[in-house]
Amino acid sequence: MTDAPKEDGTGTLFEAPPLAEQERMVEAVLFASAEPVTIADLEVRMPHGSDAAQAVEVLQKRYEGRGVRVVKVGEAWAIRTAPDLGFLMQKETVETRKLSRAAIETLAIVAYHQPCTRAEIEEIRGVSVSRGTIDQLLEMEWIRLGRRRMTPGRPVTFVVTPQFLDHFGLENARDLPGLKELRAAGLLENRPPPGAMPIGEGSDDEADEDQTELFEEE
Amino acid sequence: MTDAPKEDGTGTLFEAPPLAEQERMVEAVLFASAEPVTIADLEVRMPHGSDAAQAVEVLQKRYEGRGVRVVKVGEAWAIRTAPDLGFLMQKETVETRKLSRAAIETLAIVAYHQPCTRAEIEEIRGVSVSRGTIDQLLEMEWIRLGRRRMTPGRPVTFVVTPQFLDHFGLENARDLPGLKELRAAGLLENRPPPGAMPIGEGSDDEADEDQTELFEEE
Amino acid sequence: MNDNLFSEDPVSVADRLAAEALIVDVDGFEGPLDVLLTLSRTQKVDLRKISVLALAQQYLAFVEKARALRIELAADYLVMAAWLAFLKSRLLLPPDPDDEGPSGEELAAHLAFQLERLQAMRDAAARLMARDQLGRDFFRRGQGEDVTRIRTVTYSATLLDLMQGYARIRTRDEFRPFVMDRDAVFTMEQALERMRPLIGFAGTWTDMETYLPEGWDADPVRKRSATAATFAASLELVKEGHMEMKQSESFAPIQLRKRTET
Repeated sequence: MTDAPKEDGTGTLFEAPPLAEQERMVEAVLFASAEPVTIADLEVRMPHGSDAAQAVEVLQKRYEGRGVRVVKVGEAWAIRTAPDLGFLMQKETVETRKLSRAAIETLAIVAYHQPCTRAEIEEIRGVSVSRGTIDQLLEMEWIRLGRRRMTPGRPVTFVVTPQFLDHFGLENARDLPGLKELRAAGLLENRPPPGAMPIGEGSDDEADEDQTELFEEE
Repeated sequence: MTDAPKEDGTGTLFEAPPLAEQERMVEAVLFASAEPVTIADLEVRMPHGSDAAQAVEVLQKRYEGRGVRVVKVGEAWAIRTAPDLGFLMQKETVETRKLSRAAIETLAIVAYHQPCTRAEIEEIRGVSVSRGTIDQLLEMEWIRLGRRRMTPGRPVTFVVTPQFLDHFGLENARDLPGLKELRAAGLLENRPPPGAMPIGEGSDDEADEDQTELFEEE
Repeated sequence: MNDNLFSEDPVSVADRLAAEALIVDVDGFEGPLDVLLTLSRTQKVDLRKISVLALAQQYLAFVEKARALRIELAADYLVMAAWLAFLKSRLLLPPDPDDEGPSGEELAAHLAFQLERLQAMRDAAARLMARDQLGRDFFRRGQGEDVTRIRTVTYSATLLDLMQGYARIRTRDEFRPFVMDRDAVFTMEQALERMRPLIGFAGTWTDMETYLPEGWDADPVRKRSATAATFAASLELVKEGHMEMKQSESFAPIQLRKRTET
């Protein structure tokens, strides 16, 4: 290439900009995007050789305690206003659709038990889940389809989305409130009802699929 | 709201928050608003006694040299990307696709036979030429319309463009090698030349760069 | 729950009252498990220490009362009632050593687990909804700047491609005994060539179809091509002043004849 050295002789065109400059770039992109941006996406935009992850980290520190914050949402980053200033923003408040109790509970069950089948949701709530409830959560993009469960019937599973994490200010589904305690109390286990071992004692992995019939048992 | 205490000037509950806090508020509001916000608008939202103008000024200073700036838009204020980082807001994806075989053959015929009518292209290719193929080559500015042929129907003719010559590194379309040279150069499929290759020592990769020499062989 | 095992005390007054209260808004419940969870609260103990026997009695009282009031209960309420009656008998009777099924205690423990889990999920849901929420407590950028995505497609072709392409076409004939491709195409040039000498003999109106080349009217594809080419050639000949054409009405045969006056 003909244009390798700059006039000061210190660098080439292809050297990554200094970290402070990278931080500015990350700042600009995160400010501009309403949706969270992944590190990979940042690096595509930034000059070759940039370390977006490091720049984001510096930026996040810079905004600590300010009116807006740099937050992690799943695998991506976003700038959001500080929650204590929400009262200033009535004008911006979007009326969210009122979720039914069934929808809220279903959402919580998916979040805490994910990946979670419809049968499991019904087992936990003790009633069948109406099609509309799942549809509503899917439409809001708070849940999505996960992998099929490798059990008879290969049922679909549901998991929560990055949008869900973003909405509730969660970095990660592992940060759900009380998750550890619930797990420690054994309340996130799929405990098969006694006597409901139709296939064999060995098939522990698949036992969770056979829980639905509690009330028909006998 | 009963804001009686402010009368005597001693009110504690209704005292304006410290400037740093006001700055945070301005920051959050400017960030979250869809439109630029006036000082008056800011003060309506902020606690009584706040000095939005001063807070904006402090905030503006804070953002000097950062990736985003606090800018005045008419009578209102907004946060905007620093102008030098505008390039980050565009994400260019360049997709390179291989030109279709039909397009290459059509192009080759135009190049070798120009000016050349569509009927002639079809005659030579032995199949009809789709409108899309011609359009694509026209759009790429590799061929253009030439003079109409003075034959019945006065069909349009196609010729190659300077862009075409430029792209293929040709001075003139007449420089394209004829059939004999093509064969001699081993460029005919399924028919390796009987003798040794005239130029390359098997350096297939560079064959196209060596083409210029071919043209002089005549 | 062992304490309750032999307290054969039928449904207490308090239970009856509770059941009655429940009846008022049976529609407000989300199924039997929800009713059981509500009933369990009257015990005011940790769900893990709940008396399932008492709970079963309360539930059965609830169903009984509903029936007495001729309130229609969904089938699953009755299924639950039957199951709880079964559970109750298991809990009250001494275990039968020959019975293979799960013990009453195991069944009761599982019901308690279900209730505790449902309660835990409800608490979790409440905590989740109490969190700061996007668009309510914290906000995204109000004026998202356009982060545009520009997609450009470039096509690549090398000179080599070009020349090989050309060579491929031009040398095809050498390698093949026949050229089949244009089998079904009759060009206007061909039609003109064919018609020029013929038209001189057409003193009277003649159907255009008679000018189609021999052997081209059997296959519809070939016939269509020949007809189109002949028609185009006819127009050309009319334009040149050698010929006249007419059509009596739409879709009627097109007729041709030599132009008489010169």
